[in-house]
Amino acid sequence: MSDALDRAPLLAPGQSLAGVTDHVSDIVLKRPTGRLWLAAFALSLALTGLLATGIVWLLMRGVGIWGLDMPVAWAFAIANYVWWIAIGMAGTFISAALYLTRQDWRSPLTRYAETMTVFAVSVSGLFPILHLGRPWFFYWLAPYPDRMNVWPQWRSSLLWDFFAIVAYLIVSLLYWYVSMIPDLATLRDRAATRGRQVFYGLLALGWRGEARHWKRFETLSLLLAALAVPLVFSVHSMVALDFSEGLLPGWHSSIFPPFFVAGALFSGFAMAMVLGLPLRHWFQLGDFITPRHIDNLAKMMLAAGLFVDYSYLMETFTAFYGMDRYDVAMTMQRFSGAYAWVFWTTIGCNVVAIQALWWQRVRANRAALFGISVLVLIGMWFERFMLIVSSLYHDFLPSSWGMFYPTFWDIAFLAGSIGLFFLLFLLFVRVLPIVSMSDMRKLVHRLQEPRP
Amino acid sequence: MNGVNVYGCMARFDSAESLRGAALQLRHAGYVRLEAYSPFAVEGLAEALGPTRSRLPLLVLLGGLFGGIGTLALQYYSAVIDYPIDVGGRPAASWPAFIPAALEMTILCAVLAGVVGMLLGNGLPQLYHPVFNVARFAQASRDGFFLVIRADDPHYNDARQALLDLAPLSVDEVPA
Amino acid sequence: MGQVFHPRFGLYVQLVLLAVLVSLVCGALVWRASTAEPHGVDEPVEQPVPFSHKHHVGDDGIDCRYCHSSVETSAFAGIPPLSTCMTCHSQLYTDTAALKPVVDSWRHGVALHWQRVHQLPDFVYFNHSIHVAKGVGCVTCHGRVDRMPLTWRARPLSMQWCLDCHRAPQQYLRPRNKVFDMAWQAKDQAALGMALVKRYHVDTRRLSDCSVCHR
Amino acid sequence: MSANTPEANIAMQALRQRMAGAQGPRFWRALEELADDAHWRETLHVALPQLVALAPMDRRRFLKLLGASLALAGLAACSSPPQEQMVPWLRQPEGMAADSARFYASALACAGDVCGVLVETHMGRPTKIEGNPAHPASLGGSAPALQAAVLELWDPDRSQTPLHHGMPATWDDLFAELARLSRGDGRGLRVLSGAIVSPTLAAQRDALLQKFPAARWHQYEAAGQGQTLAGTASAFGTPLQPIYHFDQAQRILALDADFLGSMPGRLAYARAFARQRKPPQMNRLYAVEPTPSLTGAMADHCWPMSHDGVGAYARQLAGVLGVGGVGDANVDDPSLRAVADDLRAHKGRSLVLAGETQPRPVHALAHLLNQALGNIGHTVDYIAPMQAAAPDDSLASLCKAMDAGDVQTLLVLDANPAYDAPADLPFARALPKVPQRIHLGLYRDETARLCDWHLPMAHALESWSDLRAWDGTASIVQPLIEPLYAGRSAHQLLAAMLGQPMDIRALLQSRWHAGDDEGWSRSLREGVIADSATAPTNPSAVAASVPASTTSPSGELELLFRPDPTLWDGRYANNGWLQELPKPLSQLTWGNAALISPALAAERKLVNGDVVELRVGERHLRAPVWIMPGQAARSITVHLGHGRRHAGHVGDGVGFDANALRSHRAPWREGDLQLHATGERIELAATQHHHAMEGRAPVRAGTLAEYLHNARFLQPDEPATPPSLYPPKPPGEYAWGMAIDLNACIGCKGCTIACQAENNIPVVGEDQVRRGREMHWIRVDRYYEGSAQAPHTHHQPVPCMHCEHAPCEVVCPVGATVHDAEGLNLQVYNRCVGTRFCSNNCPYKVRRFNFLQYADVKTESLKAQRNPDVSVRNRGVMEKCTYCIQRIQTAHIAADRDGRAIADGEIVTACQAACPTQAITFGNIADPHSAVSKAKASPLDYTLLAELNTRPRTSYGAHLRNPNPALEDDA
Repeated sequence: MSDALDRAPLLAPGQSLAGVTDHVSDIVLKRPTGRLWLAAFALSLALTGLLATGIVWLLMRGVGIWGLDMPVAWAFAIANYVWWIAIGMAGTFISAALYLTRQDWRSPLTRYAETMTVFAVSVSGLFPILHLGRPWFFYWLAPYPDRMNVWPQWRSSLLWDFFAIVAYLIVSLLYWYVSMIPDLATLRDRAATRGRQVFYGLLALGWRGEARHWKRFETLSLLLAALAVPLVFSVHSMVALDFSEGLLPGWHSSIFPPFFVAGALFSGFAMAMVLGLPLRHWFQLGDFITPRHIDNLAKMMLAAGLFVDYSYLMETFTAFYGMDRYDVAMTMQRFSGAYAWVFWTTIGCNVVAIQALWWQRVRANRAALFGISVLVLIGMWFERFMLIVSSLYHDFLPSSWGMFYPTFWDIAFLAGSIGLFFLLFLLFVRVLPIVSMSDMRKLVHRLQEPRP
Repeated sequence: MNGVNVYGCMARFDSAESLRGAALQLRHAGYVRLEAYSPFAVEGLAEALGPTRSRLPLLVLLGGLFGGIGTLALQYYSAVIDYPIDVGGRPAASWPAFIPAALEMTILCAVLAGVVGMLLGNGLPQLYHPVFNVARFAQASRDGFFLVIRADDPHYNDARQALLDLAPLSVDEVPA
Repeated sequence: MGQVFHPRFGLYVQLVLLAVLVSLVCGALVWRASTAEPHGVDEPVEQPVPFSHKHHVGDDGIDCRYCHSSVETSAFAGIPPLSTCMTCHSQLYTDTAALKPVVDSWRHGVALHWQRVHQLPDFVYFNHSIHVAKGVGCVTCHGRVDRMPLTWRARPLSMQWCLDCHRAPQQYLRPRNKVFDMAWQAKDQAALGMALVKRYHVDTRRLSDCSVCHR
Repeated sequence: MSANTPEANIAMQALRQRMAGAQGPRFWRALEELADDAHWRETLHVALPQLVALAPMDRRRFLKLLGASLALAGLAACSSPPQEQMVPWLRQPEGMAADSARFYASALACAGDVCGVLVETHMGRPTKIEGNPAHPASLGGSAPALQAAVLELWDPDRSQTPLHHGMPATWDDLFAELARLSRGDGRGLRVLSGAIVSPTLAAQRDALLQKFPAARWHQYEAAGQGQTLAGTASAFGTPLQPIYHFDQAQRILALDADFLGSMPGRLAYARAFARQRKPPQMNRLYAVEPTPSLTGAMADHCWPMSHDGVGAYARQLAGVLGVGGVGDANVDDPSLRAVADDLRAHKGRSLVLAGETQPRPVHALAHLLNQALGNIGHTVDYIAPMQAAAPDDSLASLCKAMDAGDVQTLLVLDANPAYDAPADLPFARALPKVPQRIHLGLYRDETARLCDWHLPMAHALESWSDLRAWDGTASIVQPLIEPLYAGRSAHQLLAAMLGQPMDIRALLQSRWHAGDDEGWSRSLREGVIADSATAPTNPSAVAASVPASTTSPSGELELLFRPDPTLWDGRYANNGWLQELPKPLSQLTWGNAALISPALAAERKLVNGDVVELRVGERHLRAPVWIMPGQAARSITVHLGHGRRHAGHVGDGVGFDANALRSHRAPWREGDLQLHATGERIELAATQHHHAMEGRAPVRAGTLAEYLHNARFLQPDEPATPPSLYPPKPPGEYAWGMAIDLNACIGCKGCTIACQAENNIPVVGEDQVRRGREMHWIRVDRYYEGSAQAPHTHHQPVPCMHCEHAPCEVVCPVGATVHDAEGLNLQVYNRCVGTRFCSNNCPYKVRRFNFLQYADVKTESLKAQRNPDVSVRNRGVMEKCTYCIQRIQTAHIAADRDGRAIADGEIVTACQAACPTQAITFGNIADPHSAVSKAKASPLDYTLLAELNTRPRTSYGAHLRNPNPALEDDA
């Protein structure tokens, strides 16, 4: 570890309250729409169109348009869901957990990380509904008084997960919005055109920065952070229970909740990196997102990655330690079965690639960081796919063993979901502040204070 | 100058510290209807304006309790009292299985209570407010620190002078 | 910059929110209405022939089983074949306008098409015979048919409603010999019901099982 | 039943003109129009009273089905249920209760094999077929083809009006033509039919040949009984039909004889055979065969050997036993000697039988061996055969005559030689030379398209007839419904030609019960004509010496032909149920393959699906290979009945047509086969891809010796059911359970298709099966043990286990699968949202999911076939075995109504009813005296994956073999 970086400033020198405010708000209010942005937007829009087409086709024909079969009745849709909801975790973690632990360096990262969370969770929320055989009845999972007088089945982890997703979506949305209110007020006050004034004015709810308001605001931020952390941990534990409640070899394992939380952090940090580096580059945020921030992110990613690797190890170990026939067979299948290539891809991305992060020179090289982060995202998707399919395709009775082959629509839904996510994110960077101005102002103020 | 169609008198200061200092002085001078505006949360500013106590934590606690206990009660009623069904040979009241949903609802309701509480406590949304009538006030969300003595303050008559004594950057009257 | 919003703007916002709320409620109500049964509860159903249960049952005192002959033996209570109508109407009221469709149908051998009044989803397997055998009166589900000039649905026939009885049959059962009695009232239903549940071996443990009605 | 009044016929004529050319769905629409058209209603009523009465009731059901499909198809989430209409009878038919099912006895034939059946009807619609317990060929069991006959009846592809040169015509036009013909002495008139097993048809044939002395009647079956009868002929001088008594046989040697899978009377044979395999008493079955059969799979010792090898084996055995003066007495083959000793030790209680596919010398040897072993009269009887076709009445002679141009009129009665004639008979080529070609059949098939007249034949369930079973027992075939289309039976056609009255019913009664209405109705009711079985006429052998048979040089490949296990000779090719039913042993659906031995596959480096070219002399075809454990090393097997060109929407172009390589001289085997890989590969639609047990022992197996030593030798040391954290459920009055005896299961898959028929299980098609989405609720798994050359085969029917601690239920978020008080694991379709977690969590993978809209809710005729007591599942819902809950509830309601308890055996599940060997027992395990409780008390009883503590209600009886101790080393 380099002490230089640890002592390096969290903010480039010579920043003023006005300076940070203007820089961030001008990105939205003054900066013209770039050609690069338009290109990215067009691509995302195309992919989203593909997703929309897929959804229409799905509702017309049924989930049979995917490669699902017996015994592999879950595959891409669930893998996508787990992948996306996991990506959401880092946002909440950065803004909430680091807030509770008084990590000043979080300030410039919170906003876009939270945004990432909101959009990732929204996208992931699509899949559990779409993968139903009869999606239009998804609301049957909610307890409500009906003429049939029937209720949800509370013992199912899918139901727990339904509650988890709903809670997580609403909470992360509120968390994101509430923390943005003061910035919206700034945009309202700095907007040149009437239209924007009204737009931001409505969203700002008439925030005017009165001292007592700030007090309540701060109290709430603290409380939300304190609530968001257990929530996010519980959510990913629920996701894990979707599998470990099943009795399949490779699913029925008590290690899953912590394992999934770590995996979520891992992919979340990777996505934070994948989004952060370009933002920093295009919007000249170098003064705010300093090398130290990036270095910290990289270290966090490495730490989470190592925990994930540890759980791979433990899974394999427990299989052979317990000597349960089915667990051992499943583990051997992962190593050398029909889907071994998936397993080894996962290992390559999630175990081998991240070891490079031990070196400071790699962490300082943004291209390398970007590459590794992308690898991690790919690796984590494959891990979910392996987890689901390699447990299902060879279960208990040899007679019912079978393969899974994805169809065009499987791929289309994955690509489409990525498109939708980036579509939302691109809109976000055009209309909302990508860095929390109020947090930055606070940071500037604190750094200007003579340290005792 | 009488406070007929006047909201109050507004002075701008150059920094958070001077704003807080000014607020404290005016308090000692006996002003009670004070408002301070800052581009970020300034430590101790609210306290400087007068005694504050927040009911927010209590509200959040109640919200959480409602969500958690309510969900548990609903689960028990639906699975044990209203329509008990044999599922996988499990007992009707499968408490361990009831916890996850209850946990999620605890947090959700707590958060909702908190957010609603904050907005109500701050009287938001309040799209129109007299302070916006002052053009300079736009800076309040950038780097402006403002102090307002409301017209309904008993000592309002010499408010303007009191503010000027604090060497502000500017002083404006806020029309109602 | 000055004020963005007029003082009354807040009011407008509130009005808009209210409007949204109202439209949501209306939407829900429309959806509810559009998915309702073709005929509401207590809403008489138009039939090709204005057949009056009131007249046949109430005034003439014809027993239910005379026309609904299979009600004790099979799932379907049975609608009478035209020949049954003809046992009387080959002589009575043959030339009245009301009966013309019946007579024509009989003469040309073209079946009448009655509008179904009590209609269950096809994944519900209701069986009349077992209900009759266990002492569920016609009135309990069909209401006072003997007072219906035109027939209508007297009960919701929703699953919730079925369960009301399946969970507490003792509140509804009556002696077998009173099943077809329109006017019968229990003196002490609580005591009687309990006794009947025992006497007719009603296995209350399985009455609310899904398999009792759904296959 | 039938409305054969003259005015009815007139009306029928009128209707036909109106309906002419209307096909399939169009036909039904047209009919609906009629029904609503006042002018036609009158006529319709006169012509088809039952349609007037039924159509509206059916329409009501159609509406309900349609309503359901909409409601489930989502959009209907915002559309109200359709207003239903109720249409009363004009006059209610006698004893036609509003909705209860009624059973009528009848009989069905396939290629000369006759079986008695009970046909279940709802509102006059045949919906299900069960075996007739009173019928000797069924004894209650039923084969797939019998079950599927009801789907054939409602097949929308059936031809519906007479066609003349492809244009709609009327029967009268035809009769006019035939009238012209009937003036002559019948010169140039030829009739071609399948095997004649109907005494009345035989009589009509004789009458025809009498009326037209110069006419000739030919019979042809692509897979008939020719060799068997020829075999007895060469052994005894006269053709005889052997009747085997497996209940008497302690030691059985099957020489390529599949008496469990394809022999006439196989259902009865299977029952008797399985009866003899209940430990501690077990018979012993030796089998030698070139290609695996159900019989070989059940054998205690099965030795694969080439087609000729079987003959040689028989010869050597005869030599050792000193029979027939063939072969020398001192063969030094220990296994053969052991078999010989075993047989010799069981004189009079042993049985040697040869299969239809073996040449006549082998048959002769088998008969001689039986005689030498004193089995005749004990384990085998001989009766006069039902039908014996003189050699000059063969298809070959007909083809010659057609080629020579001395056939003026050819009348083809329900046969399809244009497809199933061997390649060396130029039937299709010669047919155009016949000026007048008339075809009567269910479908407008290959032959029909070459004929200028095609006549729709009335289905067996639509017409009167009589049939003789393999043992001579006669049954009346009675119509269960008026002909749906303008179909007529062969009887009616011949009657018209003979100028006989058209009323076949009267004809039959006068034949069997002249003036005895009571006996007639009894025969109709019971489905068999009392003591009509042919008495045995056991001959003394005449052929002292057996004609020598050639043995082909070893090393050359040979090609074997077999009738398809489900499609037979192709007559059922348009039947979706039979196409999708996995073939026993190979587990292939939708098409055939060239079965090759593992050794050959290794030698030629072939894997499943590799397309090879099979060449015999000039003839050749391309076929995908399928590696078959237990196949003789150099033998390649192809199944007939596939590659139909004009079967219908379902059967067209499925698989390849093996007839292209077949010759009529040696119908079952071609030597000197050339096989070349083409480098192509196609994916065959198999339902099971893994055939080893991986040490998991889903099937527990052992030997009789082990059992006798310790009956509980297959029970684990630890308690069968691990302890549970959950409180035990209070015992109720009933607790349903099932026991499946793997020792009795012969793997015929009758249960699978019976379940499909009973529970409205949809056909999903080849592509979906290939994707692993077949819907069968009870599958029959097949595992191999031992060497791939001569493996031990285990069959295991797997329905839902109805676990008491069901893993599927816990994970369902909406409670769509839950338990009821009697221990059934319910699937509530209308609550299911389709998460599929239940299937993932089912260790037995018995759940089936409607990935797409599989149920056909559009084709009217298919709706009419459905069982009204079972919900039709639509897209997006899970389904699975329900223990036939509709049957349980029906019995429950009946019993509760009368305030009595449900008797043991009162509830029979569809699979249980169909099982020829009664391997499946179902009942109340709360009653210690019930049959199922007794079965579960057996020391061989075990539950699948008990270690998971799912506590299944379905349990299995372990599979025992009874190998010859002298042969244990090689077994």
